[in-house]
Amino acid sequence: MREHVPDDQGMILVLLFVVGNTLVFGLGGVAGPDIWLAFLTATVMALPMILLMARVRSLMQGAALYSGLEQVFGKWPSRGLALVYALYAWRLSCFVVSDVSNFVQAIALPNTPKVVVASILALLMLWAAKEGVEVLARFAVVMSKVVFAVLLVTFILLLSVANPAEFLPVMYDGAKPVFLGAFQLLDFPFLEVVVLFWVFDCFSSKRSPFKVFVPGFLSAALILLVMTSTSLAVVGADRYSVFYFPIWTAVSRINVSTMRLEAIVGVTFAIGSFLKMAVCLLAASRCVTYAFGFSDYRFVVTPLALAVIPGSQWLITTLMEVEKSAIKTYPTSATIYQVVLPVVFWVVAEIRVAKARHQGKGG
Amino acid sequence: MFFWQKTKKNAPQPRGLDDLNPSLEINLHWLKADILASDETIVYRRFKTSGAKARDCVLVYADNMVKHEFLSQFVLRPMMQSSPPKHLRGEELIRYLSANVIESDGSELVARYGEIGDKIMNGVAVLLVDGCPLGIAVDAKGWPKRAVTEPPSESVVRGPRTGFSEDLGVNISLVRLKLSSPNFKTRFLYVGTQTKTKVAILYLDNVTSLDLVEEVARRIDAIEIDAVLDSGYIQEMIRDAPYSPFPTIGHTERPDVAAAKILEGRVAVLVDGSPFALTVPYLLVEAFQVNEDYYNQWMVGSFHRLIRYISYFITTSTPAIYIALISYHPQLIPTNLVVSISASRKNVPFPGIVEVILMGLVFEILREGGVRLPRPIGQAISIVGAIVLGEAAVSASLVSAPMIIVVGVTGVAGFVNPALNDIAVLIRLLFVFLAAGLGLYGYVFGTIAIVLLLSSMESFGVPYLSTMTTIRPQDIKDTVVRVPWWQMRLRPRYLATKDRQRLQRRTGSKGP
Amino acid sequence: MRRGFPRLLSLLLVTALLTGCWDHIEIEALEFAFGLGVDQVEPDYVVVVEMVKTSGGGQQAEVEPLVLATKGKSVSAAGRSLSNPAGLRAFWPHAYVFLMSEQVAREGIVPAVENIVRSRYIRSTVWVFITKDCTAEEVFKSKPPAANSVSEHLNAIALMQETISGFIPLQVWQLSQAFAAEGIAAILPTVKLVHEQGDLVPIVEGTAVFKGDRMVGWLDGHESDILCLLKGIIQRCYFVIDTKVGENEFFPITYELVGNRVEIKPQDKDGKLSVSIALDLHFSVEEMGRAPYSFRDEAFARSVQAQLATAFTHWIREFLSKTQQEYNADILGFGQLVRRKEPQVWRRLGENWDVHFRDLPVDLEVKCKVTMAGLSSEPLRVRE
Amino acid sequence: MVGLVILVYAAVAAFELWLWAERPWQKVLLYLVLFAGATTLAVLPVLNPDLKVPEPLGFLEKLLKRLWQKGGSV
Repeated sequence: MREHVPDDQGMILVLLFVVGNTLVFGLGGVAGPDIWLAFLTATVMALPMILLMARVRSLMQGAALYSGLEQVFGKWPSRGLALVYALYAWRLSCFVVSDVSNFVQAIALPNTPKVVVASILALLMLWAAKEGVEVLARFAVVMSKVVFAVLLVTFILLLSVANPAEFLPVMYDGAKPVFLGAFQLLDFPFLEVVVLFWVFDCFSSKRSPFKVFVPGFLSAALILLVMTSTSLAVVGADRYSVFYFPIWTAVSRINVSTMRLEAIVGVTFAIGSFLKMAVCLLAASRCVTYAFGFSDYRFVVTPLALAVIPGSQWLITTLMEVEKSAIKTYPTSATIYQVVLPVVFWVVAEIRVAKARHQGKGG
Repeated sequence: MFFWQKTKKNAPQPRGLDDLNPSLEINLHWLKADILASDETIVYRRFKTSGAKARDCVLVYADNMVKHEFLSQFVLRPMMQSSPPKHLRGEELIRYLSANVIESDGSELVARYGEIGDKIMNGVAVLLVDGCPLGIAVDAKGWPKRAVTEPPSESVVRGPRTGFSEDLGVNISLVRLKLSSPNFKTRFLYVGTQTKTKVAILYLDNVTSLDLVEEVARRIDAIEIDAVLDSGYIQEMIRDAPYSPFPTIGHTERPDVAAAKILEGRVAVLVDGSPFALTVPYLLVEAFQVNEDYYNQWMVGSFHRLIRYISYFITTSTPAIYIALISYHPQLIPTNLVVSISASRKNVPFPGIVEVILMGLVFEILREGGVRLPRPIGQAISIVGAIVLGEAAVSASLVSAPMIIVVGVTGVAGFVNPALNDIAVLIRLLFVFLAAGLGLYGYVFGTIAIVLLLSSMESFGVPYLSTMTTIRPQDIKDTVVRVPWWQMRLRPRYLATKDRQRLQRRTGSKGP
Repeated sequence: MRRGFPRLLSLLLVTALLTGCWDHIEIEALEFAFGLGVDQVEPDYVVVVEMVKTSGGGQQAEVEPLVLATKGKSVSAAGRSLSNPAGLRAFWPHAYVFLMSEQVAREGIVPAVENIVRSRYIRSTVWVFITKDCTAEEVFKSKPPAANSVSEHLNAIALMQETISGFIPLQVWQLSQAFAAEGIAAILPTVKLVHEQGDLVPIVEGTAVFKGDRMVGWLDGHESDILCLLKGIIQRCYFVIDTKVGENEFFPITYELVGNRVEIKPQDKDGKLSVSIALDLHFSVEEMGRAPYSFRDEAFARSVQAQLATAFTHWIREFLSKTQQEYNADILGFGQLVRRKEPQVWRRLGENWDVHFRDLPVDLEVKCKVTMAGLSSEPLRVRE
Repeated sequence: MVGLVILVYAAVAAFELWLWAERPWQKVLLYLVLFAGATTLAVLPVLNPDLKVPEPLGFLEKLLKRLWQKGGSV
């Protein structure tokens, strides 16, 4: 059964995936007032990788994921790759669940055990992943409208308390913080898009991977840039990196008469994160089943989702570690998953496809 | 799958398939003793033709199912006055009578007892003549019919006043009057092992995809049920996502609505005896659309539609959000309000959730009571119940005053969307429980679940949320708002697969 | 279709089983803390809390303030221990104000404020005040004439700063921002008690000046207005100035500030740093008393504007010398400005900004303009 | 506690297997293996709250750190 996601829905899926659980965290805090520069740099640096991913998908000539992979890479290498990425996607899914459960505990429900929130999330994402990518994409579009509306309103309100002078002086400490910030952003969330490579089953045309990944990624980067910079201008460059959730903090300073808006931001965060964790779970399930040679992935969703519950509690236990994982992360593994492996496979794919075409001509 | 399939009666009528006997007396005997036994509404009118060789005839019909004057005037009188040639016998005689004597426009020959039984039950009179192994079925249907009136469930301020009635033929003609084009097609199917109810599928063959029509026909054909008394039977038997509480098949009492849906590429299903037409596929947005949106000025229509969306949000979410706020996040309530809510809840013995469920239950009871009782009493009940109970409950400190407002707003907002009101109760309960357990985040998880459910649903191959899951401008012109007609050049792409042009480019008086 | 049902069922089941009510609270069991005060930090914290007691039920709700003071090892510990005598759970997110006594401010406010900045329960939009010549407890126990509680009273005043003038209201987050930023000193508004019809009533006037987290001095209401002016905060305050009209006649005329545009620029000329302040002030004439002049008279208008400029230049000079030489606290944020606009200079001077700030030359250019004169252009004339 | 966790996981697995329309042994095997993994993961942290997270790429990380430091940047 082929699952086909229309381009516009796919784009929104990519967008929400990137924006997803990023929204409340203080990204690129190292860059200080140069945070916008860090974002731009990170976007420019990530774009080739995104293009590369789209290119590999496009090389598959519109074939479905599994057959396309075998056609381009050969059977065993692609299965090995799938196994590696299964681990990555599953771990990412654990991280996101743990982000949300920690956030909810810190902000709203201090006495509720995190396992409870994690279990409910796991159950919901189990359902979502079983429904498949088509349903997830539809879900993304419906929810994106809520997310966009909230973001727009909070952005406008934040503008009224933002102080643009916070961005000065530009590059006071030189380019180093900018690059450090950019590297953080590359790792989380920009290049996590590699997970999405495994999620889309097939595309409608050769060009549609580009139409899905590139605009989706760019608009997500833009949204993050705008929201993060605005909240930095509200919170203050010197205080930005102090808070666990700077955007949330920034929004809590808006006073619209006596209405309190931060709850809505929390809600948006929960929705975006949910999508991200469901997508990761879906990717993990697809990778596992593909690695063992099954064409249907749905039957492994339940054990993987149930493994996420303890995983999310075990890999990251406290809010302080959430910050570490969000901001400092694991540079090595990230580099391997997000840069090295994709580049290697892109090269392989190009060579093999070129060879095949050559042979085709010769024969 | 459905238990009544197993109880299907497959014992055939003993005489049903037998041919008629040439002898009138034998025929009458079998009719009286077997096919139409124990039915005292059946009339056997004996008479003779005139002329030298008078033949014995019997006209059999069910009382009150036929037009009596019609039978007297166009069957009995010419038959009695006729004198068929002497040499005619049997089948020839019947053919002669049918061709030369009977003046009715609808008549056919019947040869079996079973057929006679079915015909008579449907208001057809059967003429039997001695010596002939055939009968003449004369269509003289005439039972009490309801006039074409304004439908009570979908009244409009602005718009046509006609509504469907119980007669299939009339209903089809009402739709045909709206869509008088040769592209308008109807197709008949018969459902019900007992009732053989006539079901019509209506569509436009230049707009609707034929796959859809086939799918509808296939699903209706697959129904094996003894009786179809209303289109509701069919609705439940052919729907997608049977475990989801959301409707996946639309119904309307109005020919204009049915015509509009057919024009968008949907298929309408009419069932004999039911004043409700079914339309498929049915999308969630349709629950928020009302025909008046299209008849009113577009800004007004859009505003009303917006109100409908907001009301639905209110009716499903207010109690849950209220519970979440007062039991988990009092910090999110404006200070003055939180102080006054706290004060008003001082002497109330129950926690918020008990209050919500209690009051919600009382509200539903009042509503149900109001609906089932005769109208004048019903109104009295609801008003007295609402005012007296509410007031008394607050002064007795059984519930807090804000809760009365919450329940009242919830209930009233529910009436705005009758199509989804029944489900709203379920969603509300789900949300309330989740909010009572996890506060606002519980409510959010509930919302995620509902949206997931909706995203996973399909109606006849079309995603249930179709217009909401796209960012293409053309497809969202008729969703939350209604843009002016001159803007809606194309039909929705997810339904109309063939001719998508709704508006010729240069037509429409004032395209911008 | 077989799969949808068990999924929905299990979802309902699990949520029903899992959602205990760990964080469930009943709103009627809460007592809303509206104000928090710290009177003493060493050796023990002395903490005052103003709460409101709600009662009534049914239709009419009643709200009464309740002030409790206690000692504790820390602000939060003391605050928590208050729930016991109160008999209800104190609920902090609706707090309006945070007060600190002068003693606390002189010793350094970080130990008192830290809890507020970190707290999940207290919002960062709480107003912060320093009490002058009285303790926080005395302030909370005073009787505001209109509001239900002192905290609401102070909140209302803080929100009306634009018209009341004489202070700059600050919220906790702004304070923490000022602490964190380089090259700017913190300020806080002050609360004092005045006698009004036999009752003590709290008013907000003046500003406490900080250096680091220690208070170094006061600014009175007038100086606070000047500070406001220079910070570019909109404040429609009145200035009554003895204005010279005609030959040698002086009349007190009341001017209302209706617009202030400030431009502060650091200038680095030949390694010598200076700051230029360009002020563009707009006034409306509110009251002229017996002054027999009309603003239609251009010469008069010009002279008034010139006099206004002189007066303001004088006041600002005084203000600057007070902050620079007397308190040596960069409350206008010249340092921050230098850092933002001239990062190279800041690299050189930032290390010991105190020293540089003390003698920082300031070029001042004040332009004043009378743009409105009420509804009548002529003074009130009395026929003799 | 451990027993309860195992019981719940086993019950879920059994319930889902019961729901399957057909049960080819390869699928069942993979399913059970994964489920066993999940259960282990759920049980281990309960038994030993201080369980360390394994870092299979830890050596690479150290190597990289050394390289970075030698390079002088970061």
